[in-house]
Amino acid sequence: MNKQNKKSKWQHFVDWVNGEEAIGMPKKISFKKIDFEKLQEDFEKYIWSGRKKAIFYMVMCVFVCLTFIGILLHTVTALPYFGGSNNPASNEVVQRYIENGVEETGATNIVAGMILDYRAFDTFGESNVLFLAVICVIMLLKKDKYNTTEQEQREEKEDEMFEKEDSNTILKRIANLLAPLLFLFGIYVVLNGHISPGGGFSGGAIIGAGFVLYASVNGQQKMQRFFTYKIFVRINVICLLTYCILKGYSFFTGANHLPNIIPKGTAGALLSGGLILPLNICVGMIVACTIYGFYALFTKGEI
Amino acid sequence: MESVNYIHNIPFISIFLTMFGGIITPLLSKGKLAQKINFIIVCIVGILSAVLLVSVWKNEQSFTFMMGHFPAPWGNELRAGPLEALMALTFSFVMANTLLGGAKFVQKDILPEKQNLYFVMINLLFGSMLALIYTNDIFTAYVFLEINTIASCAIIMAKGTGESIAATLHYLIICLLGSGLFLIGISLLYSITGHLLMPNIQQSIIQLTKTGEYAFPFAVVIGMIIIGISIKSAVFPFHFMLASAHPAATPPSSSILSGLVLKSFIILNIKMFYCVFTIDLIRSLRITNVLFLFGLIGMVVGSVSALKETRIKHMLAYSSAAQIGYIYMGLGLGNHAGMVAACFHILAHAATKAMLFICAGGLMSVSQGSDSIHDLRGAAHRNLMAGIGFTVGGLSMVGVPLTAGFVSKLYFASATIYSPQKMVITLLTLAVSMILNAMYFIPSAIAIWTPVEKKEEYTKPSRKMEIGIGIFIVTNFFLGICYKPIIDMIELGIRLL
Amino acid sequence: MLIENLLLLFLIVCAVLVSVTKRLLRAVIIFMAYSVVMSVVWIFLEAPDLAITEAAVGTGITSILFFLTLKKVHQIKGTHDE
Amino acid sequence: MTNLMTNHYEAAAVILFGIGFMNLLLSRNLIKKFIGLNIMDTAVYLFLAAKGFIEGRAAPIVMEGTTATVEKFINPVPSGLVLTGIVVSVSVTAFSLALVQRLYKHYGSLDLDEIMQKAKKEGH
Repeated sequence: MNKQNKKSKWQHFVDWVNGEEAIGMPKKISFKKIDFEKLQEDFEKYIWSGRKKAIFYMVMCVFVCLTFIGILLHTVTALPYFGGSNNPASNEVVQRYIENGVEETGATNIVAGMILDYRAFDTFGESNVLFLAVICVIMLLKKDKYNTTEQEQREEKEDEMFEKEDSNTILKRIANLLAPLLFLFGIYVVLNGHISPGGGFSGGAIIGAGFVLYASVNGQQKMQRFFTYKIFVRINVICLLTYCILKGYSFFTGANHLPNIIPKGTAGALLSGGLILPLNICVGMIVACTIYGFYALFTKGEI
Repeated sequence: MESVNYIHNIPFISIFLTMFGGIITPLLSKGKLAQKINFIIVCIVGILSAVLLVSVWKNEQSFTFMMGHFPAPWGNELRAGPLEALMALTFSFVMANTLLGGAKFVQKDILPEKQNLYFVMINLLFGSMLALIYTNDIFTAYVFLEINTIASCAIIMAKGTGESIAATLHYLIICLLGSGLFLIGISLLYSITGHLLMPNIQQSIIQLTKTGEYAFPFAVVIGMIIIGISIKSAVFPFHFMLASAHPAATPPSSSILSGLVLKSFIILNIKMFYCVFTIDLIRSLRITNVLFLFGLIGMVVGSVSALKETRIKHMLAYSSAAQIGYIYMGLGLGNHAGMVAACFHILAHAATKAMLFICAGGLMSVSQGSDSIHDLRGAAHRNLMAGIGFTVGGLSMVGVPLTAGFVSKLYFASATIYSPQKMVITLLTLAVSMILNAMYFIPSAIAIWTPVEKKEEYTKPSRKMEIGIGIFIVTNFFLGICYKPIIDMIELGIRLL
Repeated sequence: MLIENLLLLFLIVCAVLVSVTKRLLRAVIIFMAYSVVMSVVWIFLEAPDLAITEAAVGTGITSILFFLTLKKVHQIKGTHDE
Repeated sequence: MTNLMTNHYEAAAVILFGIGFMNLLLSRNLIKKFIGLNIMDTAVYLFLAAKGFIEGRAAPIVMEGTTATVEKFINPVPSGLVLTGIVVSVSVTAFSLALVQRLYKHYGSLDLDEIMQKAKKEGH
């Protein structure tokens, strides 16, 4: 009996060479259907037995993090003083940004001039991150055969019915009054990005919030009348492409010392700042669409 | 007006071309068209990088490229030399080949309506890796690091199964930990030096180390940045994320992830060593010793974990962890020769591991999708090319002469001469790790070649995959035989860095 | 000076409360408050661009995303997380 | 200690970073993990913004008809970096929350350990 169950060492070796067995893991693998309830039980057992391990892990984590904070605090004491005017960070870089910024970029908001002209490559990367995130969310949450069940579809239909019957008049009136104001404010922030605080990103976020408000009060069907998935993708892609081409042109001329034909305009006027205004508009549109896209995908799984 | 030097525009053009490709891809409704465009773009980038490599190698020079109208401390910059060009060439070569060999898997594993989005990810991932190779600015590095993180997570989860999404989440959390450390590192660095471009930071670091100011913050900054990047490149204690991420993803994704993405972080680490902190500073703070230690542990632990696996993709995932250990060991030796060996190993491993994952995918697809080595018996007879590729890759991982893996191990061993105190332990660990590698690759190779009688239904492997694997095999032998000029290029590149 | 320190203290308290609290909805609301205070702090630091962006994004968008997720994972009626 | 009092913004930022980091590592609940991540990021931004501040100077927006000199304005570089950073962290948050939703749909849990356990079982 014992002999039958226990394989000889040679047999183990043969199995190992045949790839049936690995060292230190002699059990066979079985392919079963997943039984979630069983898994749950197993998991609870596992947690119960692993309590001590978990506590040890927790204590270790707290310890590591406290040491970490301690080291960082010690670092902070050795850093240059807060608010001092002779910090290493205020050097020739800052001087040129501030003193020649208006002349060289045409934007009176020096931060906007800096991120969209001096260090525009970073900002290009940043818009790409946003684009990437929205594509990822589409990949994850847009309905496909992996992430929807029949029950959900039924529930959704009920939701739609509910939405139609729902008539919260005060809410609707006020939201419909507020949404255009949000749009206007957002557009103002985007267009004035180069002469006052704000810019494409914050303005776009405000417009996006307006869309979200409108959609959450009136239902998404109303949005879908003029804002479909196709339009969403097209706006995003076209704006980002414009951004890419404009910036590519500007990088190319700059690096090869070619003349730049884009006029700077008089500083402080709305139509000034060279490429900054169109870039801000592009970014604003991308951000507004993206934020509405996030909302729509997070709630319904479609735009 | 001076004439335009088109060679110098190549880094900029390759980054923008891939980004451009990524951006227009969602408009294409068909996955196959997206795949073709993606493939063409990668090929163009490869050719451009080859031209760049020839040019910089001939002239023995590196150059910086101004992104915009403003010179160094004010605007962004790119930088290219022989090392960067060589890496870009390798990356595009491996990428193109993986896409060629893995085309079938993408079509099979990913829902048709989402295939074009997968290629958006591939394009942007490739663009971000190129940007990480060429960048000369640490904040740009951070932004592209994040692009890299999100895109690599996206290609893991593209399969859409629960397991792959759970693996993605695990991978994402560890990557975000790494980027968080990197971000606070660069903010501290900015507050001390006041610059964001690598050469300017280096100048002010040299000055500050002379006067001895901010000694403690420097140590913390270097620690944070190096640890942050190392976490992202799956160095020893963090290699667990690989184990769940690779098996869950579709084969080309695992190839790209293991062969290229992790490598791009290591290249960033090397750039940090040479272009930001000087190598003397790194050595005097004993950072190299820490990396050396983790590299050694990683080599052994990775191999031992691989030995315990009966599933082929898990085995390959742990084997990647061990190979990353080799590279960090090379960096940790702290001398020029070790660095060269590490860089060569990046190339060798990128070519080999990408091939191994594609071959494993190919073998699995003729064995009803099962990934246990037991079920793969006889798979090599059903898919001959994948079988040969897997065997060659395994031999290269073990370090049999004439393969790429042998050369890098040879150079690692000879690099220890320059740091005698680490010599014995390095050689010992190399020997142990080679034996361990042999212990798990050879049984699996035997298993796939063992003939079995039972006839199973399977689809014929596609021609594209065979071509891809064939090119990979040739590359492997090429790296193993004609390694001399490549080593020269790497040496020159590191000297010019 | 005093008010700045108070705001910073408030930030730290919020961060600790987020880690301690059991209910997810509460954690998200505390995080929202944290973002608002952060944008006020940035006004004190003379960075209006950041303040606008943080007010729109940290308070608006991020919170909306968190709330929508909570709704999807059926946590909005306040079930405990353990 | 006096240094810590002068650098109080940085000190607060570092403490917040530590708390966020701890949350990211320690919390088993995914939503709280990602709130921790956000706290960590904003802490770094607070640090950067504090580093850009200079006592008695104004926000870097040039009024019409005045000439810009360094003595008038604070350092604009950190603001730019933070603007970029905020966008990145929003994108990451959106992506990770989408992942959480999908996982909840599939495994019915928000606990990372439980999810990993179930995923492992499912893989076998």
